[in-house]
Amino acid sequence: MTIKITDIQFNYNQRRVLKGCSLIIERGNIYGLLGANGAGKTTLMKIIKGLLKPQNGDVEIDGRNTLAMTIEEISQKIATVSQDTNQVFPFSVLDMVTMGRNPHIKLFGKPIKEDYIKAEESLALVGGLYLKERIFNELSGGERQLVMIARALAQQTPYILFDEPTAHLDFTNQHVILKVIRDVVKKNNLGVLICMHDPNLVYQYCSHSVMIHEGQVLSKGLTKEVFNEGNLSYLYGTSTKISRIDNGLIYVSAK
Amino acid sequence: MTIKITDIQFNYNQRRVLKGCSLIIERGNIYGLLGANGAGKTTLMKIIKGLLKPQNGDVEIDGRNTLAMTIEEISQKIATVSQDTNQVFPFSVLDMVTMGRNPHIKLFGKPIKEDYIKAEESLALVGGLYLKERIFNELSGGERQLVMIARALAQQTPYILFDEPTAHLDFTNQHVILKVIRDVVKKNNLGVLICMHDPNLVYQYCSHSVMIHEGQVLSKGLTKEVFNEGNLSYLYGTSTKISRIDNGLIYVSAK
Amino acid sequence: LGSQQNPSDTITETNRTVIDQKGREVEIPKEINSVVSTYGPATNLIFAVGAQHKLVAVPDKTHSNKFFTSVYPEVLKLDEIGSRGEGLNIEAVIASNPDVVILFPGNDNETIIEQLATQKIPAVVINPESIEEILECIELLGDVLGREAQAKELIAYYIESLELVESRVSNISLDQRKKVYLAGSNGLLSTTSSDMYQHHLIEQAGGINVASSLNGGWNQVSAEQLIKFNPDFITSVQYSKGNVAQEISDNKQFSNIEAIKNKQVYIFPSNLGGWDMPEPRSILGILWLSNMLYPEEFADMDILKEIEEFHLNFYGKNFTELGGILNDNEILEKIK
Amino acid sequence: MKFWRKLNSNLKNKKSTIFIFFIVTIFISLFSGRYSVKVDEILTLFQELPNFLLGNEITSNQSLVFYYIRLPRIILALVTGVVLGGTGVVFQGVFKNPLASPDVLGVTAGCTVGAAIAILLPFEGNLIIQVTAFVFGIVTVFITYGLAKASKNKNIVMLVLAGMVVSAFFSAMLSLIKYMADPFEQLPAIVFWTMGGFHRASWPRIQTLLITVLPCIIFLKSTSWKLNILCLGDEDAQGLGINVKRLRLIILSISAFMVASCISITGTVGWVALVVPHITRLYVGADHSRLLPMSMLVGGGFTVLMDTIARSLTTSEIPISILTAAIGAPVFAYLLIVKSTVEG
Amino acid sequence: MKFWRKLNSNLKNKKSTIFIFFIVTIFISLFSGRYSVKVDEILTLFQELPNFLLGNEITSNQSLVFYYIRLPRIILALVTGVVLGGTGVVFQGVFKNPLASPDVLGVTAGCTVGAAIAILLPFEGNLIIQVTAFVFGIVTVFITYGLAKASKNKNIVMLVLAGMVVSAFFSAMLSLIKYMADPFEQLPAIVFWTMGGFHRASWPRIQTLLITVLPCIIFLKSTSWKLNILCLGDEDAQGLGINVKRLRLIILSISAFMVASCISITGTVGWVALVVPHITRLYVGADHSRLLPMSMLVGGGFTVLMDTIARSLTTSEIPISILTAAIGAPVFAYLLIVKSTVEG
Ligand SMILES: Nc1ncnc2c1ncn2[C@@H]1O[C@H](COP(=O)(O)OP(=O)(O)OP(=O)(O)O)[C@@H](O)[C@H]1O
Ligand SMILES: Nc1ncnc2c1ncn2[C@@H]1O[C@H](COP(=O)(O)OP(=O)(O)OP(=O)(O)O)[C@@H](O)[C@H]1O
Ligand SMILES: [Mg+2]
Ligand SMILES: [Mg+2]
Repeated sequence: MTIKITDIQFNYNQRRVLKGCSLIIERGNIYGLLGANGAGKTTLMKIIKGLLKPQNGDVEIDGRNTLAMTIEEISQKIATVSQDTNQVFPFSVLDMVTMGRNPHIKLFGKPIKEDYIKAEESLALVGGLYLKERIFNELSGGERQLVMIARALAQQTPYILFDEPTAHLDFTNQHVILKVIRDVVKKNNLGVLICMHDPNLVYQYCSHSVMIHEGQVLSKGLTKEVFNEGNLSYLYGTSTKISRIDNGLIYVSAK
Repeated sequence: MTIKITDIQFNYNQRRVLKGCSLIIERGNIYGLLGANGAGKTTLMKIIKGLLKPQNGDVEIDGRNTLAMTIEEISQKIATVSQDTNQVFPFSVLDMVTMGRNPHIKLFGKPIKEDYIKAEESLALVGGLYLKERIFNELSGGERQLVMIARALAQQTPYILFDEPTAHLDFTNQHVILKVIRDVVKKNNLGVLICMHDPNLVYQYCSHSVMIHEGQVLSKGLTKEVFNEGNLSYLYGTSTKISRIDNGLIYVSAK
Repeated sequence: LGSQQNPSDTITETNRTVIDQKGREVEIPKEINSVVSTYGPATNLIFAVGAQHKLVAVPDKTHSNKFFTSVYPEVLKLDEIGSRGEGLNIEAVIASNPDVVILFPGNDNETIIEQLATQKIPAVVINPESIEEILECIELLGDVLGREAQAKELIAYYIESLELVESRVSNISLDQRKKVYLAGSNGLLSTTSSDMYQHHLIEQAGGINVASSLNGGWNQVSAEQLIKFNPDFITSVQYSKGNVAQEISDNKQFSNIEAIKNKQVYIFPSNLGGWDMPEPRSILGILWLSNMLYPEEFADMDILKEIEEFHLNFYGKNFTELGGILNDNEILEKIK
Repeated sequence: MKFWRKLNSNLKNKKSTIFIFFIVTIFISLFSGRYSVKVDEILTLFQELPNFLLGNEITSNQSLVFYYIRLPRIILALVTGVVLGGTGVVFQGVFKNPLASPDVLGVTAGCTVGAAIAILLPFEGNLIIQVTAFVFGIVTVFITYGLAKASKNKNIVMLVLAGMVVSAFFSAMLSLIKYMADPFEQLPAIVFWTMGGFHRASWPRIQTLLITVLPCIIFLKSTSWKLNILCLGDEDAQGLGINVKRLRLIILSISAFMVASCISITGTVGWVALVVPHITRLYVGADHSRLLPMSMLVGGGFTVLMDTIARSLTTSEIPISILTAAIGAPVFAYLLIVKSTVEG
Repeated sequence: MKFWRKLNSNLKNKKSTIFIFFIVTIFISLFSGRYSVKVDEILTLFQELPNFLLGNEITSNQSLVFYYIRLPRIILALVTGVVLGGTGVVFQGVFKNPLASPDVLGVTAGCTVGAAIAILLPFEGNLIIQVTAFVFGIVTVFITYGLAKASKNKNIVMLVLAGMVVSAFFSAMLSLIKYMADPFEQLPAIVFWTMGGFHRASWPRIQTLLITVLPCIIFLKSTSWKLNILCLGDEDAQGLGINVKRLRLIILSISAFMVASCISITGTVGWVALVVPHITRLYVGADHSRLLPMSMLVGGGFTVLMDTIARSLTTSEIPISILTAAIGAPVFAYLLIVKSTVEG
């Protein structure tokens, strides 16, 4: 039960972005995806999801090549939270979250009561139930991000890809969300890939880490093992310093 | 030489957001703006900038009420970097940054060579000069954010408001940008307000802090003074722990 | 008569003035040897006064007009220089070097007049929209084109025929008059308003236009309205695009209409141009319609002979010789 | 829960209002017309109903008018209104453009050219016009799609631009045909055809129309919730398991098919597809699972009402496009001023 | 630097190509027409030039045709093309909508109704038609603005919707007027007027047109860079010091004014304002400081070329709208397929 990504190469027109990335996402684990701006993290996630077709390499979900899967099938396996949200027609938050139920609704169907209940549950999980009657377009940036996370949870897939899910969340919400993710991973045995820029959060919540540098996987493995000053300094191109804090956490700072 | 914000009250239709906020932004200082999601940080910034009209209260820039100032005049005083970027016509990055020069260009004018040079300088400052010929819409999220910061710098105003400028930046770029901001503040005696969710970064780079809680200013003052576990716990509604790190930094974590 | 082609530009003559149908005083050369017609009705009137050989340019669609080409095949050699509907090619008009241009009413003719004036070409505006105006126009063109004799003859024929019809029809009391429905160019459900020439034509012929309360151009009526009109006589214009016969036979709800019950449904002649239009031959349309409505009153008249003579007199050839057919009972046959 | 009940009842009210409007309109329409069928003659109509249904001879003039003229016409107006109201919503949603309407893909331009060509042909008969118009309408949509596909950029804006090209071309063709048409016989027929109206209604036509269009209406209505997701943007929708390109192609093609089916009988009926969706959206909001069926009802009711006025108010028929715009526009303006907060 | 030089030279090449197209077109146009003025007669034309300028009598037939018929017409076509090409860019940019054109605010519908009313009036004269058309065009824009202002939502979509309402209403008015017009004299005049063309050119008209339109063209061109910022969206643009509402109002009003000035003489000239900007954008890119002037040149050259064909190809006159669409569409299609990567 894994997503297996093998030797992905990708260019936008002439621009080479990924030069052969391989990666395995096993259920039950949370993978932190780290890399500089423009390293290709978002691109990699879009490829896994089937939104972009790589020039070379394969993605297999539970043993099936995504090329052989329909969009519907992929959406039953993988949910995504993308880096930016766009404004749309004035849908309510609950409507928005309920759209996450789409993979479970037939072409000629509509959400039934159960779907609305699932949507409300997800919203409650991220602590956004109080937003449900609001118009999505009229939320603050952080609130919107909570809603999009709730939508991905409502999709009830074995795998979820989060692209900077905590970027606009406040201090508490960052931890709330990451804990929620940790819990559902445990409870439902999910496989999760989270792209984050804050190494401290990755250290705290992700069992595994993947570092992408110049289109290639710099290192991957247990977070505890790959997190060292050498790797991080190389990854970000600045010398970094890891301070150990008493409660078992670390703090990464620039020297 | 200050921006003086007095007793701002603001509602979106029926929703009360700001219930009387007062604040002074003095040139030469960097103010960190902290608050939970939906606290009203973005709203406050839009009010300062004149994009929203408060139901009550005043904003004075260098002694003049913004209501009495034209949009052109305000734009010569305040530059902003907003929370989200939107895709537009396929402009090049340099074109995009050069648009920051608009307050210095007459109605029937066009950017002259000097403006392009200024734009390139700003782009170089944030380390994004290599992007200048790229199409803005085809950048990664972090790259776009760098460009928007460069545009605000190119505007050459005495005050700048940054709304989560580092949300999508990688570890290095966060520090690069905050250092650049620190440098230009010092060099050009600017007044800067930065909204950030990472208390550690606020502690490291902002001389002053403003905490907004439920539409009111919870506390403001020198960062060193207002940053205590009590304030932060109250602000974010979780008990937080401040660990002091050997190089004079702190690390704020959730208990 | 007047068919002599002089190299006119070398002759210096004194000019004369005529008053056109817009009431403008126009200075034209004393003798006119080349004329441009700018729309169909003008060509028709030029033919009616027998001045077709003076034409040097004609409006669009003249070459495809069977009547014009049969009467005067040389018309095919003349340039078509635009139309009322799509505009005139003013340079082409100038290039044909006319002594006078016969112009349509409305449609910016002011601009055209101005432009022609810069080139020193006079323009005469005509407006033949009613019987009086047609007669007036025949006189005007007879004068302008030096064909007064034929113009007078035509006018006389008109007046004579109208009087004849009038005298016969006046015997019939108002409640005995036939209710006529004229189906227009869009098929059975389009009809003439009281503003149109066709309405007056029906009245001249002694009929009652059931749609006389309408205004404007061709009006569309609903099927219900047609049943309510309940006309005694239906005639469809020659150039109708609806298939009136089929429309009637397809719709059983029309079967109770008097005209259809009594098989009084006819196509308005002729195949060489609709005589219901405001044009010189419309007098034949009036004669035909009155004949059809009140055959007893016109028992002494041989309508076909009348038509043959008219064409021979004014166009030089018999109606049948030109390819004309008088299709009386075509619709009747198609229905049964 | 309280809020939901309130919102629901509010929505139910709005739905009922629209539904009542729809029913009342049809009822009024049945008993209006130049040939007066009074309400107390309903009994006669009922007595003749079996005759009508069995195809037996009908004798009374009232029943003839009612069953053979008025009824098919009302149905035609109804179906056309439903189709235009529904497809208008679809096009505005899918293209995320308030100016989009089925015309965007060139259906109308294509149909009109088809009809004009058929009118030029030496064969006579309305059937040929209808069939040719329909075929051309569909072919135009294919050309638009082909053109968009041939362009390197797969953006939906390309589809709009391709539609613009094709519409331009076909409308030039129409002008050309008009230019070459015989001014007495063909031109008025072409102009008249383009004007649009419901007078060409007849039972055989209604039958084919219903057979082709009804399944499409049901199809559209059942996919209405999915339309919401299509509006989120391509990537997001695909992430939620919508095969965007395929669904868009299907929905747009079916919409174009419906429109072509209708206007190949009625000619162009202006403004309904553009204005009715906006009116309805201002009233019931943007959720397509609600908006689409409501816009269909409003469209149907509106068109029937306009046609009733068109055929009853004066002796002559008022062209339908005059009424749809002259009456639709002020209603729209009113809603725009009063309700404008709902719209994006 | 190398890249810039390359990009610049590339752009310069494109600019030169457009400029050469523009000049060559005008030259060809000057020496085409049914009345042949051969190139070797240029000498005569030059000799007569002082006479023409001083208002003296001109004797040679060639010069008469050249100076009084052909020249004013070419200038009218040129100015109209420039105006439509330029304002098309403005409307598409300001509304961020590829389907937007000056029609969005109702100018065209207003002008047409104005012209139709003037034709119905008992007074004669083209001046009255022109003035009434112009006044109605401008009034329509005001009504649209007023309606948008009356709606609570200040979104730019509201302006589009308001324009839709007003256009619908005015086009219904037009149909109504046509419906009531005298079928022999007024109706053809109205239909003819709406068709559009450059045959109404005369020196006095050209003078007023140039006096009103030239300053506007210069104004638009000088604000072209600011248009870029207007396209960023309201908040962003305001942050950069653009008074969005005011600038938008001014630019749109001036554009509407220019369009009304032109089409109150020419009647509606279809597709140019819609298609030329897209063609030009595919060629030179989206930067308005480049796009706007280039689109003006392409528009002017295109219209002159089409009009040359319209008046020279056959002895009769081909309606301009046929040519703009029939020739513009394939060019557009070609660019769409070949160059589509540039467009957003
Ligand atoms: N549509 C596009 N066309 C061309 N190049 C693109 C496009 N999208 C992204 N790129 C480029 O591809 C590279 C990788 O982009 P990607 O968005 O995957 O980066 P990322 O790792 O997610 O960065 P960030 O941390 O800033 O989000 C970047 O250099 C970016 O400029
Ligand atoms: N356009 C709007 N209409 C109605 N309510 C709004 C609108 N924009 C924001 N709000 C609400 O106002 C409150 C403050 O929003 P604001 O965007 O200022 O928050 P913020 O402090 O910037 O939050 P974040 O950290 O998530 O960016 C939130 O509750 C939000 O839902
Ligand atoms: Mg990214
Ligand atoms: Mg915010």
